[in-house]
Amino acid sequence: MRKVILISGILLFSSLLFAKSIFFWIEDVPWDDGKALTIKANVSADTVYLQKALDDGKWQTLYAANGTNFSYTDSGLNPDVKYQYRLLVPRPAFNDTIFFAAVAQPEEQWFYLHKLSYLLILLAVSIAIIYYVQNARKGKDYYIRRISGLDCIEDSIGRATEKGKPILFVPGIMDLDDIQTISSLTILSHLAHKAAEYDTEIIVPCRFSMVLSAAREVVKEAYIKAGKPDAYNQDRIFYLTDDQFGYVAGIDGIMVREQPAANFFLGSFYAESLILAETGFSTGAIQTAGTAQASQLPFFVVTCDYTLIGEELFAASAYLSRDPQQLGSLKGHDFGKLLVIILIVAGVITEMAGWQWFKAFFEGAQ
Amino acid sequence: MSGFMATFGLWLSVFFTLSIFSFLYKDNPFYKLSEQIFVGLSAAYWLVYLYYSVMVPNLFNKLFTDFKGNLILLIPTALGLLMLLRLIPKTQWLSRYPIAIMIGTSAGINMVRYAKTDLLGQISATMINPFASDNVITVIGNILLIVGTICGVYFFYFSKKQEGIRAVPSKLGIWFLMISFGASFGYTVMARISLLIGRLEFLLKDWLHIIK
Amino acid sequence: MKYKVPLIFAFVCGILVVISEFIPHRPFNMLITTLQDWFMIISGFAILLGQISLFQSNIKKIKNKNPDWPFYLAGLISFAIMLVFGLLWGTQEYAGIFGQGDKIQAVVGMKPFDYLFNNAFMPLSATMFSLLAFFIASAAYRAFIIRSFESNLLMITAVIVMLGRTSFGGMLTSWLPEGLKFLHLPNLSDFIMEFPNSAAQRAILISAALGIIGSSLRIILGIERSYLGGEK
Amino acid sequence: MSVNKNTQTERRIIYLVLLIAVALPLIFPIGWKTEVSNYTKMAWDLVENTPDSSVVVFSFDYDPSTITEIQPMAEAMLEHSFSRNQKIIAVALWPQGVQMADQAFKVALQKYPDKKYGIDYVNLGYKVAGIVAIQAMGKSMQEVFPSDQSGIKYEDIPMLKKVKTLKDVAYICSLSSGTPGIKEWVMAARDPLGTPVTGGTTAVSAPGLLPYVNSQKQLYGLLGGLKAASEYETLINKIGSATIKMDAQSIAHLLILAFILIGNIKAFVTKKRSEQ
Repeated sequence: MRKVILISGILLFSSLLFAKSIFFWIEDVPWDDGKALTIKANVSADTVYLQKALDDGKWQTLYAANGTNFSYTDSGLNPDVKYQYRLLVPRPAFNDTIFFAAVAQPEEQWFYLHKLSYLLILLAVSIAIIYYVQNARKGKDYYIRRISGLDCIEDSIGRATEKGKPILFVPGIMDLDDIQTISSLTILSHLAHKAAEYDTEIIVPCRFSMVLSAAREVVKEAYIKAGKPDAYNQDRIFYLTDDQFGYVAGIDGIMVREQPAANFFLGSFYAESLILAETGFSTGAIQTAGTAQASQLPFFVVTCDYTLIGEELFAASAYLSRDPQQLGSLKGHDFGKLLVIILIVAGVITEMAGWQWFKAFFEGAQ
Repeated sequence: MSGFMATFGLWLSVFFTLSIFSFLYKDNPFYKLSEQIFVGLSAAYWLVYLYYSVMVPNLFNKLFTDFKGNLILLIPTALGLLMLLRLIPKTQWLSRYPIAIMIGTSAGINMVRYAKTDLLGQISATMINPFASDNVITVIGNILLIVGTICGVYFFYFSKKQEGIRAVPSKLGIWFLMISFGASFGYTVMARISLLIGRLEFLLKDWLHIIK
Repeated sequence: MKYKVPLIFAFVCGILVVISEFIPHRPFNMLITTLQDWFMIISGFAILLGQISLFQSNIKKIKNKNPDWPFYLAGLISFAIMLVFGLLWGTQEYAGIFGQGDKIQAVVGMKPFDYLFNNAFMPLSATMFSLLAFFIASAAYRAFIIRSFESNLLMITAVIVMLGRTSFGGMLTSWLPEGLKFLHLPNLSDFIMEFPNSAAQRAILISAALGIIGSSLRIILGIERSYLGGEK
Repeated sequence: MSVNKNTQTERRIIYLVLLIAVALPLIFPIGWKTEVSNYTKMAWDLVENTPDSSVVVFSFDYDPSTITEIQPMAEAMLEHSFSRNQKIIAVALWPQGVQMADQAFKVALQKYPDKKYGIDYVNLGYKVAGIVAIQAMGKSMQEVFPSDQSGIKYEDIPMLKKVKTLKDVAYICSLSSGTPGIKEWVMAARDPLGTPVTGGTTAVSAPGLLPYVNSQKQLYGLLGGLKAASEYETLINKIGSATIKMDAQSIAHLLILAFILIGNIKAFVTKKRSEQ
């Protein structure tokens, strides 16, 4: 009986000497933040127990499973610490248990390899955008096709001036951290500039304080650029409430009371979009809407005269402002779209041909 | 006493329900009153829950229990207070620092998350072999899915005038979009109706006890 | 000075978030965690700012006798009452300054804050939303006029999906033989949702995502400054 | 003003007809049957096949304005999850979500009175900053939730012993009516961490979320609107508040279709007359 333990002990001792024992070894989980180790074993036994040495010397059993190509990933570790594991292999035939031990330290890599395709696409689109923006800044003029929704902006202001009624501009119900709100403010600056020239009042109810202050700055700039700093009335750009429905109810009240001739709903909208568009519809105002919120587009398409669909909102702010940065980045987006179309076509072809690796590369198999 | 309060509460909610519905007839003082009470209540609600759920556990508790360990939290608190300076016109420019941090961080997060889930995720989800399934309906569906996505993306291509041969994919794209808008409209009619059903059930059941 | 430093802040925070997505190594995952905690605290103060500026604008409206000033006063009073209830007796889970307020709970049946929530805030919020059903009905009647082939397409799909989404639709076409099972309204409606709708929604998601990547990049690189307000 | 007058009366008639069309089936129920769509079935499968006593997250990201659609989903899914003996962590990205969670738990606990707070379910309350809060939860739950709603420390809650980050959770079910909601959970939890996400939303947002139900299962099925809620109720054979309202729903739909038809005929006739 003792002989058996002696032999297994020597066996074990020798396995520690080889770089990688064929029975029990530890691999660092590649390409991660060094917080995980994969413990593998290949022992012909029906149940083996994996134990981990705790700092107080005791052994904590982590996992028990069949011995043949046994594998367990221990996570939540610390990259600076060495961890000691041992594998208990009870052998009922010899009624003893031999154990294998191993020590390892998780390594921190500098890159998540499975995110390579993710990084490549992000880099491709970003470099395209930066390239086009730099060129646009150097004065290169890029062509953008006319977006039909924008013609309406010019006639809306003309109509509002004829009727002597104000323009209502709703910059969406989300905060400044929503990109649609920022594009909406870019269109607001162009619109306010036009409104200042035609001496038409512009009302901008805001839902968040940051949007409020940004909108005030933007409209003030527009009035100064139009040479009418004193016509700028800060009180027409005001805060209503943080709550989605308090905000909409407030705007409804304004529409019914002040009867604006032109309504603009540009930015991020949710369920309340129909209340706005329907009440605006009933006051007979000419309405332009624009949002990248797909769930609200049907309502705007149904009840507004013009609707900027999805990315047209971002394109409109670039088209209107002719601002080199926005023009350049729009060309970058178009590059991205061509890239997307090419990738989808290539992906479909490789899938049909049965080469799974192409799609797996883009899925970034975890 | 609490029995009286319960019935008073019921009548209060009936009053508010009917005064909001009165907006359908025309804008009237009852609606305006309820509108402003709603604005006030929701503002207070946000503030109370902000204080109890966020400010106390994530900030004040940490600072009071072990001030030393959480010294670093003084920086965001200071930035937050700077944000409040926006209320005083003279010191408004100071609030630009916390706003810049907020907008910069959100821009970084948006860029990374949208690229992974909406760009990469949707591209790889469209890389399917349409003829893989045996059911002919799914095959047609998958072809529509691939063609629809490509033409839809092409519709948002702004660099070329969409005439002649290039008008075909763009036309297809707007058709797919219109089908999708029709589907969304149909879906949404149900949503709006069910909200009305909810309120009518309240009026008919809890108030008028017409339905059990 | 007033623009350069904030732009640098925005650049550093943005780049840090993007880099920490790809680099697992030590400094970045720690930095991103602290940045996220700070973000949550600052956005708490931003909400506070919103409430105070609401307070300010309402007081201004009351002071200079804006036509609806009594309603704004009612709004402020309800704001103050709800706030005081919340702070004094707390909410369902949180204890206020006076603890759980058992005496008042015995009188009112629940905490005053929750009482106002259930009997005032909830009906107001739910009813406001249900107005949409009326607006969708009148929009369907008036605005839903076939103008072009596209709006025709929109309408036919809407009718199919609306019938498919109700139990009535299922009964209408339940007599269809096995071969034509595809035309059974619920199946047809599910087909439209699963394929053409997902394709178009996917196109919108992709192009919107590209737009968002572009705008975020411009904000991080300081090209887009309108959120700071004003001159380039 | 006269044009505005007759449109006003026209609108008021439409409103009245709709009111009656919705009220009648509530008073005299008809009892039509609903068929279960595969999106609802997928969400049901995820809850059904999650192993016994695994820890799951329910996120309440909606407010009272959408309770008619989402509250029945919350009650049905909570009951189903309790029936599978899963441990439920309730969080909220909307402030009102906390009250919605309490009301949903009250209903679910009537059916399962033996579930104990802290062992079978816990409510960690509301956190601000939406997607940023989710990403922070992905790194460390304790950092975001130092204590639960009633002040018990995170580490003293028995069921949260093995839950360090969102990766240690079996699935996340987000009941949402907007932003932050299901999309943020897919973006900040499903894609980076791999934890399956399912959820329920209003019928408004459902079409926009369907592209995520794809081959990669970015979203593991989706409940969209009152019909999906009543489908889920039939799956766990419960006659809940959603099923009762389905008759009124169908009648109202038929009415809207009738409005569309009449509206178009009227427009066609007036166009014909104006051409003569």
